[in-house]
Amino acid sequence: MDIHEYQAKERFIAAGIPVPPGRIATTADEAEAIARDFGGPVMVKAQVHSGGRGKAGGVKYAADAAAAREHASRILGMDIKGLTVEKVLVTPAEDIASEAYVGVLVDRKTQAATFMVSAEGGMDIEEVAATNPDAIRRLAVDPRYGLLPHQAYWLANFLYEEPAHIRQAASVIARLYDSFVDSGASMTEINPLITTPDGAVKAIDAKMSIDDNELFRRPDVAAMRDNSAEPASETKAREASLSYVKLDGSVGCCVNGAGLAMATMDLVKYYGGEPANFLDIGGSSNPDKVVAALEIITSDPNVKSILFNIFGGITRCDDVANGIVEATKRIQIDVPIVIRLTGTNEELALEILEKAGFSAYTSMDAVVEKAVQLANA
Amino acid sequence: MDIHEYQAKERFIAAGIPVPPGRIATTADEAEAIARDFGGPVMVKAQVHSGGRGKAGGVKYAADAAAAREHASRILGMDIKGLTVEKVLVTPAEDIASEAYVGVLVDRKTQAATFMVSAEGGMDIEEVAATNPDAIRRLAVDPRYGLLPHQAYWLANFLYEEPAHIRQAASVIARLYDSFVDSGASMTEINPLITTPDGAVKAIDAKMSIDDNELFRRPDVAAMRDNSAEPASETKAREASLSYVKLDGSVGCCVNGAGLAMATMDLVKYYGGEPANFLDIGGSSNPDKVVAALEIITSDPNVKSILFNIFGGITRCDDVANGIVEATKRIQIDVPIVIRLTGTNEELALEILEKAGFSAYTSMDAVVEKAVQLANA
Amino acid sequence: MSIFIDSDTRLVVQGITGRDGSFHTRQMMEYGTQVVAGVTPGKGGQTFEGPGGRTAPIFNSMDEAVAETGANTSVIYVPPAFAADAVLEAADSGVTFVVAITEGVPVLDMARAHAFARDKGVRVLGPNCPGLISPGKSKVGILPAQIVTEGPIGVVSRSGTLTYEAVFQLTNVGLGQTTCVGIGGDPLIGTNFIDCLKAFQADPDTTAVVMIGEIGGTDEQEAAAFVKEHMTKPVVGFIAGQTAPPGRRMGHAGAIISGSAGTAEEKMKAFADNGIAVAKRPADIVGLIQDAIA
Amino acid sequence: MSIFIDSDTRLVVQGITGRDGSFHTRQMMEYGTQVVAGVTPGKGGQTFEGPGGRTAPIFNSMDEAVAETGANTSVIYVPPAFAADAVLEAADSGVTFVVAITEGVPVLDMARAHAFARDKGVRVLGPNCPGLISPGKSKVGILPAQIVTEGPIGVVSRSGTLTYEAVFQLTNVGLGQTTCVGIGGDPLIGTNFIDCLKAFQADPDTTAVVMIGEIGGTDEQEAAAFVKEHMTKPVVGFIAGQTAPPGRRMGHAGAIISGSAGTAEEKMKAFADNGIAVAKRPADIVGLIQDAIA
Repeated sequence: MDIHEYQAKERFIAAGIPVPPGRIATTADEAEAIARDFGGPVMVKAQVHSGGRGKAGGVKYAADAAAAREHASRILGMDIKGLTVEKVLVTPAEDIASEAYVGVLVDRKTQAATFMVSAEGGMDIEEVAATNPDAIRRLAVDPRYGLLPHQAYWLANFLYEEPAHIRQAASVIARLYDSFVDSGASMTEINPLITTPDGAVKAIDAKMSIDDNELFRRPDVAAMRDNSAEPASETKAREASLSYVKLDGSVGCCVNGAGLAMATMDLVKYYGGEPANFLDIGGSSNPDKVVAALEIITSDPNVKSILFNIFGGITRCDDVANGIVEATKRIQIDVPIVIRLTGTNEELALEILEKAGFSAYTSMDAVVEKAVQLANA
Repeated sequence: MDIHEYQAKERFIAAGIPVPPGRIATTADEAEAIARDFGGPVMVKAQVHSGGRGKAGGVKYAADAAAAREHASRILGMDIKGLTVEKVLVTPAEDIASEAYVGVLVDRKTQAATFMVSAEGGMDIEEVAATNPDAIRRLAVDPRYGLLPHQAYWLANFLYEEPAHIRQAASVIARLYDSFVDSGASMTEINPLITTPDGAVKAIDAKMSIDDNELFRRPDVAAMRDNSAEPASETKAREASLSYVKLDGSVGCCVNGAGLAMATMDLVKYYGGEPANFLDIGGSSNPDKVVAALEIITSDPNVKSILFNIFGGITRCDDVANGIVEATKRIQIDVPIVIRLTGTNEELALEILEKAGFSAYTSMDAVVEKAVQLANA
Repeated sequence: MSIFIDSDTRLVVQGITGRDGSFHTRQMMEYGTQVVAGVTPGKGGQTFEGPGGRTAPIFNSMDEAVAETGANTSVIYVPPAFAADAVLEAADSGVTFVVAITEGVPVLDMARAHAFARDKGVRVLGPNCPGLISPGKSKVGILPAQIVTEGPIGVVSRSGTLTYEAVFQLTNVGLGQTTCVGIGGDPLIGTNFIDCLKAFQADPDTTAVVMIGEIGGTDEQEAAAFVKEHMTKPVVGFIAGQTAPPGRRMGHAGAIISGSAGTAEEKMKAFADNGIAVAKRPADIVGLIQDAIA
Repeated sequence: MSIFIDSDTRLVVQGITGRDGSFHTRQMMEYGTQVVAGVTPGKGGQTFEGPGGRTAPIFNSMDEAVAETGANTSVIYVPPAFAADAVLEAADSGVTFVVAITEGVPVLDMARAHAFARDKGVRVLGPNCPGLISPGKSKVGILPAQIVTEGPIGVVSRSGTLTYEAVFQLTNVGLGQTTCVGIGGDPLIGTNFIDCLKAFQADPDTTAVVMIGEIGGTDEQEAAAFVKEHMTKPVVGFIAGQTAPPGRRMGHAGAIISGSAGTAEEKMKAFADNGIAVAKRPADIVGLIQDAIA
């Protein structure tokens, strides 16, 4: 789960990381009032779960309150990569002497929370990694010991020359690790971490993604979820415990298992179609889940055909068949459905479907080819 | 630093360990009022830093408030192993179905916080270890991982048969470890951990010693120090950063280094004397420390002679000599002082002492023999 | 032969009385796996009743289960909040192989549990994996037994149902398997492709290997380099997620493209560059394997 | 020869600019120890000016100090609040031997630091120890150099000044030392009696060993058993604290009698039972050593 910049900053402040003050506005009036309170020039920053806010015009410098109002009125309601901006963060504009990058993420290779720091801040770290890998220092945090003080210092020492900067940055790094762990994060970054002309070190941007698996025991973090920051269909899928990602194609996909779901999308493409979504109904086979899945898929107006690809293991084919039949009773489905079922209770499922007037395939290639053909018709 | 039972219980309660309620009384009136508040029978327990309170008559069952008053009036002011009882804890008497022992201490051999648990509660664990070692289960907590849930369960499983008891005890054990670490303790124990007839598991006694080296960063724990619970001379020594333990003999000892100080005491005994104290003035050689040391030693009326044994290393002999001369100016010393100084700046020291009318030895045996002779004269 | 499990596997089921645990214990018993014990705290002393009169004693702790039954392998079906603790307990109990089926385990919990298992020299498979099956010998986990058959092919995969698909197609043409291993879709897993490839290379009965990867991370690239350097047996590869958009998590916590290295394209290129035959779709795997062992 | 340090020891001083650190660095330089670097965060780039024109570069971190100077040993004089962190940093830096002089380090901090050093394969001496000296070769710590001289006796002790006493008496009768080691008075120490005895037994130049123990714990008993089982060289022992009352801490955090095992009597008995000649008072050590090597 992604959280907004302002929410990540709240986590940072709680961990003792120096962050300039900031307040959230949902209207231009509010933005103006906040800017007036702060007094000097401010930044007006769109709060959306998307990179590239700056390039999209979602981050603006405002010399005074009137300018803040103007920028806010333009940014609020703006569409950034399909997401509507509902909130802006208004925060005093800082004098910047230098910009660095500090990030932590759970790294597959080291099997640990791993820091990346670079004196080349303000840029995409992936780009730095690609063009100038020596500009990045990495450290895997041994989960048995946590981040040790000398390690924080070692990272900070890579960013700055000045002892006072190094000391402050080491403290930021240690606290960022605490915040990462306390938040149940999978990724967090400060980009940029700035120095000001008077020698202070501050985090002026903040990003954090939470490990969804941590939410059950962190109600305060879970409460940060902003449903307006994702398509309604994804909210609905999440609430039904479905893994769903909306895409732009016309073939709706309903599959059990993430790998098989991806392979199914790929096969749609292979046969000349475009998948409308990724959707994994998961291992268990509650018919209600199938109903929810069909509701979500059919609410996408681009969908021209729907394909089921179920390999029964834990998932029982008859449950899926019952779900399909149930869904077609409850909701109006105007597009053709093609079904492939194999594995556990396959015969039972075919019987149920046949009774309800559906026919079913047993080969994955055949069903995908058919679904593409129907969508492209 | 030892803390009182009621203070250890406060730490336990903060960690979530079930402890019956209790309040502190410093007068019999207060004890009676508290017992009346609780309503039923209570225990009246002397709060002193000493084992064997029970045997000394410092722990009593009171059937009602009047009995509580009576017991409190007898216990308050009582002398237990040289310590005067200033406070009693009044706490409801519990129905006890079984008694177990749970303790943690820093163990030299495993180099880790180490649990000892036994279903034979209410006894001295050293005695259980000596007579029935199989009745104790031990677990060294790997400092890299802390106490793991299954380890707490494993310990609890050794104490009880009933799943509900095991579950509660595992929770107590996990919380006791947290309390141990959070308090900077070197030892803590619950003896006994009881079960009640209705199936609850509770800590009805509590002991905790704090690692003195942790106090600088735990002001809340440091504030638990009770100066009335130790001889005034030891408080004074601590405040002067001297290691001092009062003993019963007549030869006052002032030594640099703990090992040499013990060896000096042993040599006093070897030559037929009895040491009046252990006193280590430590590595640094501030003359003020020597003055404080002499003040403490001479305040003991048993002291008949004073012996200095200084092996100069970091300690500079001239500093010690200056301290001795300074002290004899500031305070009236009625007993003879014999001095052995060797090592760093020895010549300088001998000069200073000679000028002030002292003579000094260079052999440890000679000085000890002389001090004993003077004390026994 | 086979890898990781065989007919000497003596299994203890952690969470044996739960919904999933009891269901799959029955399935494993049915297949012939030696399920020697179950663990559910508070239910020690009870007996698990399996199909065909098979039973297994239930213990309060792994410690007791291993001491009493000589179990050497455990499988974990406990809920996500307790799964990492179950791995720690298993790694501390004396078993040498731990299969963690549970999905949804907090990743930082697993970082710690994996470190502990490494310290103890215990192999962990998963979490969030379907387990493994050595056809005709033993099945540990949730892989459907009816789709496998004995034979010379090793299968290793990050995905569950996609593995079934591939194995099913192999079985349909008579290509049986030594062992089918699902290594799991989480970012931090205990046994990776290379561990499995190494084991398959060392297993005399395995003649060729199917490796099924997906987007996210660079495990497949490292596995490809390993294949080139250390494997003499042919390997056929498939990667799921060619159409996945970057930055979005595709079901598995590990299946997210961040940076160009994690794309299907890069992984397929790494396969091809290192002598691994690349299947464009699952249906191509069988043909490529047949070519390889022809 | 000698143990743990010799003329190849390349020392970095952690906390070199502090009061104790700078004083003892001068002493060590004077004795001829190769002090190749110092570390004080924030003072990197400065130079430590020692006696006789000797200097050492100062670095911000151990990492840099070791990389730049090839140091293989460190000594720690930083205040107690930071000493365990200094051990962690040293153990992570590439040196193989860390001598922690600092007294007053929280014990649980050291439990963690010792575990880390073990994981890294780094030997720690101390904390709360006077360090060690190999006469004529190198001195690391605070032992006064003027009381030692080269010769065949190994000395190991839990105490500081008591060691000086014993060493001084040996030197006075012309019995020089290979190495004098103070292992420290804390409950959790990195190098214990047995580690030192093992090293002395292996050192061809050491012909006899003096072991000075004190009340508390059972390290002396275990050392005695080790002597009986593994040592061919004679060992003379002394125990301080025969008159110490039980339950009271005698200065050293480790010097507290809890239970009968920790008493001086028990320890002296263990010595005698295992073939260690027991000195009743420090002055007896010399005679016993002379008898042993006669």
